[in-house]
Amino acid sequence: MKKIAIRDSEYEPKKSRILRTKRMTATEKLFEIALPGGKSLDHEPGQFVEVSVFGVGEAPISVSSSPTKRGSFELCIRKVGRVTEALHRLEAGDDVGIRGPFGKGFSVRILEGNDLLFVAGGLGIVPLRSLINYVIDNRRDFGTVNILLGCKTPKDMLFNEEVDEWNKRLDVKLNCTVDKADPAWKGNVGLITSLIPGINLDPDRTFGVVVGPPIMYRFVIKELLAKKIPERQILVSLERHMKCGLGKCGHCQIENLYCCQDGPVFTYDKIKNLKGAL
Amino acid sequence: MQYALLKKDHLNDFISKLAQEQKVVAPVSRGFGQFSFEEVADASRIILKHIPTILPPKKYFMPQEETLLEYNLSEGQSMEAVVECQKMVLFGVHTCDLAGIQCLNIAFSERPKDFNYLIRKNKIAIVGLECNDYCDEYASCSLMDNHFPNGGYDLFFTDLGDFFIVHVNTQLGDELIEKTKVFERADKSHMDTLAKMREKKRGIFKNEVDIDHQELEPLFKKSQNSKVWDELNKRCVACANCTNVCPSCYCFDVTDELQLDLKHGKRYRRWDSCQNEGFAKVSGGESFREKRGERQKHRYYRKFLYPMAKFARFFCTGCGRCSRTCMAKINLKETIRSLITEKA
Amino acid sequence: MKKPKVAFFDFACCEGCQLQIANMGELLLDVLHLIEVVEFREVMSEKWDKDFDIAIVEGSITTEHAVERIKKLRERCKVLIAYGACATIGGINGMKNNFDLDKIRQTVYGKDYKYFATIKTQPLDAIVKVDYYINGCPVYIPEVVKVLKAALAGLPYAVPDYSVCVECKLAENVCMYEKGVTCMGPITRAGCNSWCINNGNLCYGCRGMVSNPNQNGAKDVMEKYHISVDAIKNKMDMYNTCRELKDEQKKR
Amino acid sequence: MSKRNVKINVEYLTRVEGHGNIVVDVRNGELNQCELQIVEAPRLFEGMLCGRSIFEAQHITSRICGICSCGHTLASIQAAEDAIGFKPSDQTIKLRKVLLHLENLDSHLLHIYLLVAPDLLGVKSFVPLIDSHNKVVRRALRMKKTVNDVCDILVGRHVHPISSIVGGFTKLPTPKNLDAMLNLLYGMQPDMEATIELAATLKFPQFSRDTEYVALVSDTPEYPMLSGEIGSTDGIRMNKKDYRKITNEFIVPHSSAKFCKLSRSSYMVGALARFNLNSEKLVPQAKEVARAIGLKPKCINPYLNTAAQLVECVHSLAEAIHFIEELKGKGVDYSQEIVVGIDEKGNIPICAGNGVGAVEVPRGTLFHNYEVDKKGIITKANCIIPTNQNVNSIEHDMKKLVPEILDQTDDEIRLALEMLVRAYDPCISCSTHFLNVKFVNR
Ligand SMILES: Cc1cc2nc3c(=O)[nH]c(=O)nc-3n(C[C@H](O)[C@H](O)[C@H](O)COP(=O)(O)OP(=O)(O)OC[C@H]3O[C@@H](n4cnc5c(N)ncnc54)[C@H](O)[C@@H]3O)c2cc1C
Ligand code: SF4
Ligand code: SF4
Ligand code: SF4
Repeated sequence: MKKIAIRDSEYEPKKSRILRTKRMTATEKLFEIALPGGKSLDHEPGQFVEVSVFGVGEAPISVSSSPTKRGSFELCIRKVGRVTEALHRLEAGDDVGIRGPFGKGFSVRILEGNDLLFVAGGLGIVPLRSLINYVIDNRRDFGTVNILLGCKTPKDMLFNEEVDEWNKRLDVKLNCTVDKADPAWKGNVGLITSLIPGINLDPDRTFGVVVGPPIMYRFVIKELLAKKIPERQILVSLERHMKCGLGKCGHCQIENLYCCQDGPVFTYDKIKNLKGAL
Repeated sequence: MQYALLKKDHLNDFISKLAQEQKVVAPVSRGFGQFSFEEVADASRIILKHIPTILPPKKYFMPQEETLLEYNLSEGQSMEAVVECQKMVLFGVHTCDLAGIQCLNIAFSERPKDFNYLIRKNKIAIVGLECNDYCDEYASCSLMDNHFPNGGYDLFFTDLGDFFIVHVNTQLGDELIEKTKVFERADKSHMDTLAKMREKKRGIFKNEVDIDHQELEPLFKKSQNSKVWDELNKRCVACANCTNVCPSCYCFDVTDELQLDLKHGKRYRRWDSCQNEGFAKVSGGESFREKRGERQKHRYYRKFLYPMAKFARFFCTGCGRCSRTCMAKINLKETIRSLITEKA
Repeated sequence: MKKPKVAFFDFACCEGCQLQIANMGELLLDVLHLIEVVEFREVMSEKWDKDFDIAIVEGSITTEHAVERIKKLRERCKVLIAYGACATIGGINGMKNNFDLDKIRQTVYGKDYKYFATIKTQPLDAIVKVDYYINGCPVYIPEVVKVLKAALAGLPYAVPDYSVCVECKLAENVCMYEKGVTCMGPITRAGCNSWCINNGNLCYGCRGMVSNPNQNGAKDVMEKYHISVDAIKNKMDMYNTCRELKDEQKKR
Repeated sequence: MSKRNVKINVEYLTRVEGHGNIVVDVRNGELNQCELQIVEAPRLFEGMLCGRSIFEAQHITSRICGICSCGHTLASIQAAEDAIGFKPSDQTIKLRKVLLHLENLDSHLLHIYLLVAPDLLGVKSFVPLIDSHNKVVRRALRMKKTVNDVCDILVGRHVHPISSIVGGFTKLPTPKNLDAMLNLLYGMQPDMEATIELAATLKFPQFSRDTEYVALVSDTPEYPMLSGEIGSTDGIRMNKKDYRKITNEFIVPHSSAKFCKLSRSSYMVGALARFNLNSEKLVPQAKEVARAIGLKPKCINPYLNTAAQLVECVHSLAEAIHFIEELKGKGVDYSQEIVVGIDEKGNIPICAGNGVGAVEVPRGTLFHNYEVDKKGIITKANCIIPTNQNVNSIEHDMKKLVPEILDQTDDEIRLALEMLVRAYDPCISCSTHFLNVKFVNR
């Protein structure tokens, strides 16, 4: 059998350097990564990359930094299995492989000029952070900005310092809630859905951007629809098992859509009738 | 020349001459009425009258396991994307399997392109072989409109008794003819025999299920919540045989393997199956097609509905392999019939 | 990097799985490059009475003495690998659980049978926590290497949870059922590359059952191929008897 | 002789297959106790076989012992075929002989290189040899791997062979397979020569005790391994059906293990016994090696069992090659391929009977005996393993040896005893007949 090298194969990762890491919680770690030659990733908020730890495997991870950040990008990774465990052992100076960016993100061109309501549950903040920071960096291109964050306990809160900064801004409204508080917690306690009715919004010009665990979607979307936000103005980002990122391997398929190419960001009207999407 | 003629006596010359230059694979018997494509040196082992092989010829286009990437972790990590391929002639491919290869071609040429597949594909010369009669009761090639040649080959053989009429479809096909020098010119009488055979064939091959080709897509569209899937849920044993033998299934898994020196490693791609339990499980533990019935439905929809929207063609070729091999007697034609009855 | 200390131990078994290690050829030297074997009774006289990193344990538990021994072993190691069918699922030793223990001992040893202390065969995880499983009777070297690498790196290894049929089809075998033979492939965990079927024999189920077999669907299979429940049960009783034992224990 | 006290208790004898203890107790120069105790957990195979089809017996009994699983396979098949009166074809017999020779080669290599050589080179195991004798270790592993690879081709794997079953083989080697096997075996010859050279340099302890040697014998010119009658150096010759008279299992008061004896108080089986009985039937190369290392029948130094194994390695390699070449020359008849479960249901007639398998496996003569009902279900099974037969001989050797070396240190005595036991290459994991003897905790 002959072996031929392929140039520019879609399967060939780019060797990239970890510039900085930061432990965020017991299970999440932030990585700042630079592509070779300091090339920029040129991603859209909501897109993801395939990260390789050679000898272990590859995993799809959302880009968490805003495209406005140049020269490097950030990933926030939860330790759940083989690849993510191996990733967590890496430190600044180590190399990883990067393919991508892949998929359709949140098209900022469409969001521009509109009001935004961000709803992030748990790890959902990771891809949303990319968009939030983009919006903040281009604040005057957008209308009102509401951010709702939820997680299990205060200890699981990600990006605390950044969230504080968002909170301090006058042009951003931010609300946090936890399922279970600890004595130091001063914010809300309860489900994230409980925060939505209290928000004042203009449904015609509001986009709801929702990212979180599967069960959260069903309830949050119900609330947004109750607020009369049109279906095509509700954006969600879905997680599926993925192997290639190229719309081939079949793992991420939701009916006729491939999450990796047609998503991971979808408007609600596109997927509401797809069985097993939400 | 469009059509050539090969005397049956010369088939052996054709194969052995080709085999001297490159790998030739053709259907051979595996006993128990089963066949497989295997390498041959001459025509002695080739079985012209065979039912679809256990695995379709997709195993040559997309091997069960292939290397995508080789890397070396010492000296600052280097890596190289590779494709393993080999020049070969694939002889004796039925029209259903030609259609299967076409399906794969479409799926892998869609952007982003899969060069591993495309490079390998270009090394394989395809020689088709017509079915003059049904393979067995599992076939539904007529329903899927794949019982007559429809392109996708370099040469196409039709067995007409003492000789084959050979359609030359590509330049590569022409080269095979030139190189082996065992073909003759086909004259009008030969062409008449071919036409007669085809006419007879039209009488034999009828839609195996009482539904029009065009109606298949709408049928599946409205069968989203059919009870048929619950029925399959009870029966399927999730052995994944149906997808592994399907000529148009191409799902895969990617894994890394490091050698024991912990320096050199490879990234492999292997066939995977949407019927396997963990196929659509994500890190939170949620599995999006947990029930076997849902997975079976997904399989059917990937043949009859989704590819229509995406590529405007069915991905079922009608080869009947899935029904032939199913441990639990799940039969594609029966399933379609049940859907029809239910919606009637 | 300090080499992790690895020790091999055996309980009731044929030691074939340990032999598989010696059968690796010069690959073994690569392995020995990565680990320090501190005890391996079958081929080494060295003994080790301190703690170690990885215990590779072959064999099933068939005596009270063994129960105590495996518990002590577990305390001494960080990682415990159940090695081979006897250790992972009870293995062929489990066949004796089909019998009354007194009767079967009498059959073999006559009136002296009482000298032979024995209890029902149990896999290791019936007694202690197991971190990695290497299934098979005998183990399949490529899988051993995979698990070893995972264990050394401290990364998880998941035994495939799909059936041997998957690998069997990829190997393009004529299905045993087509030959009229009852094969355990459809309910047995893959990972051996359908070793036995590739060599013309049937699968006996040495790697244990998939986690979620379709009991109901099995009926269709038997009907299609005209095989009896007994034929399947007979084969189930070879490697998979301890499964029931485990289910019983879970209920308790 | 010194009036000293020696207490040796080697718990968990290492570098043998299975668990055994040596207990020696000398008080005032008097040998009080001298035993080889077996502490293998009983696995009750003979009981488990009851109710199983003869077609499953091979699969089950090969799991008695992973080291000689091919030997158990062949003995089991022979017993089953004998019970139903089935005669295997010449081709099948040839292939089985290849398998047996491969097994012999593999097991002897393991024993010589990995288990015995460390003793003779004065280290604890082969691990230190990786540094001091890297070439030797590599050669050993390479040779073992080669034999394994050949086994993989022939029967799927060496440990618990897959395709060798009652009636024949479920997969017959293709012409390509035959070539591949031959190439592997030819390629092994230089390593074999190096092995012989190495062996010539090893010094074995001096010790002798005259005893009876038992092995298969026959009237054909072939060194009998797979078939023959049972013979002994004391002139016994019996049909294999009478194996019980030969093994004479008995219980001794000092131990609850079953012991074996024939004409004398003990007998020995294994490579040395085969050599003592059949050396003139060895292939010329093997005879040459025996001459070179000074091994002559009848040799009564049990330590030289290892030397006899080396001679047999040469013989087995040559014979394996010879039989494969024959198969290649004649061409394999593929119509003889057995379909598991089909040929056994239809083409192989089944009847009630009692069958014995007697096969020379690496450690000596292995007997399987099945009583079968008319459906081919085993109603009674008996397996007598070489090590069972040897234990008595080992103890007699130890009893003679200990007084002879009492002037040595405890450690030296212990090593001498361990080496003696290891020389027999005991395989305790397959000793189905051993009792779980009490630990001597003193
Ligand atoms: C578009 C997308 C964006 C993601 N973004 C992030 C992110 O920003 N941060 C983050 O921590 N995680 C993210 N994930 C999840 C992450 O990809 C998985 O946690 C990771 O692949 C698990 O790999 P593993 O080898 O560590 O786990 P494994 O040991 O392989 O398995 C652990 C669990 O993860 C599931 N799993 C395995 N592989 C995948 C896969 N390729 N895709 C999804 N699930 C898988 C398994 O079914 C199993 O349940 C994202 C996933 C997708 C699809
Ligand atoms: S679905 Fe079945 S009949 Fe259709 S192409 Fe696949 S295997 Fe053949
Ligand atoms: S032979 Fe056994 S493992 Fe292979 S497909 Fe058939 S049932 Fe499955
Ligand atoms: S085929 Fe079955 S019996 Fe054979 S090794 Fe695999 S799991 Fe075990």
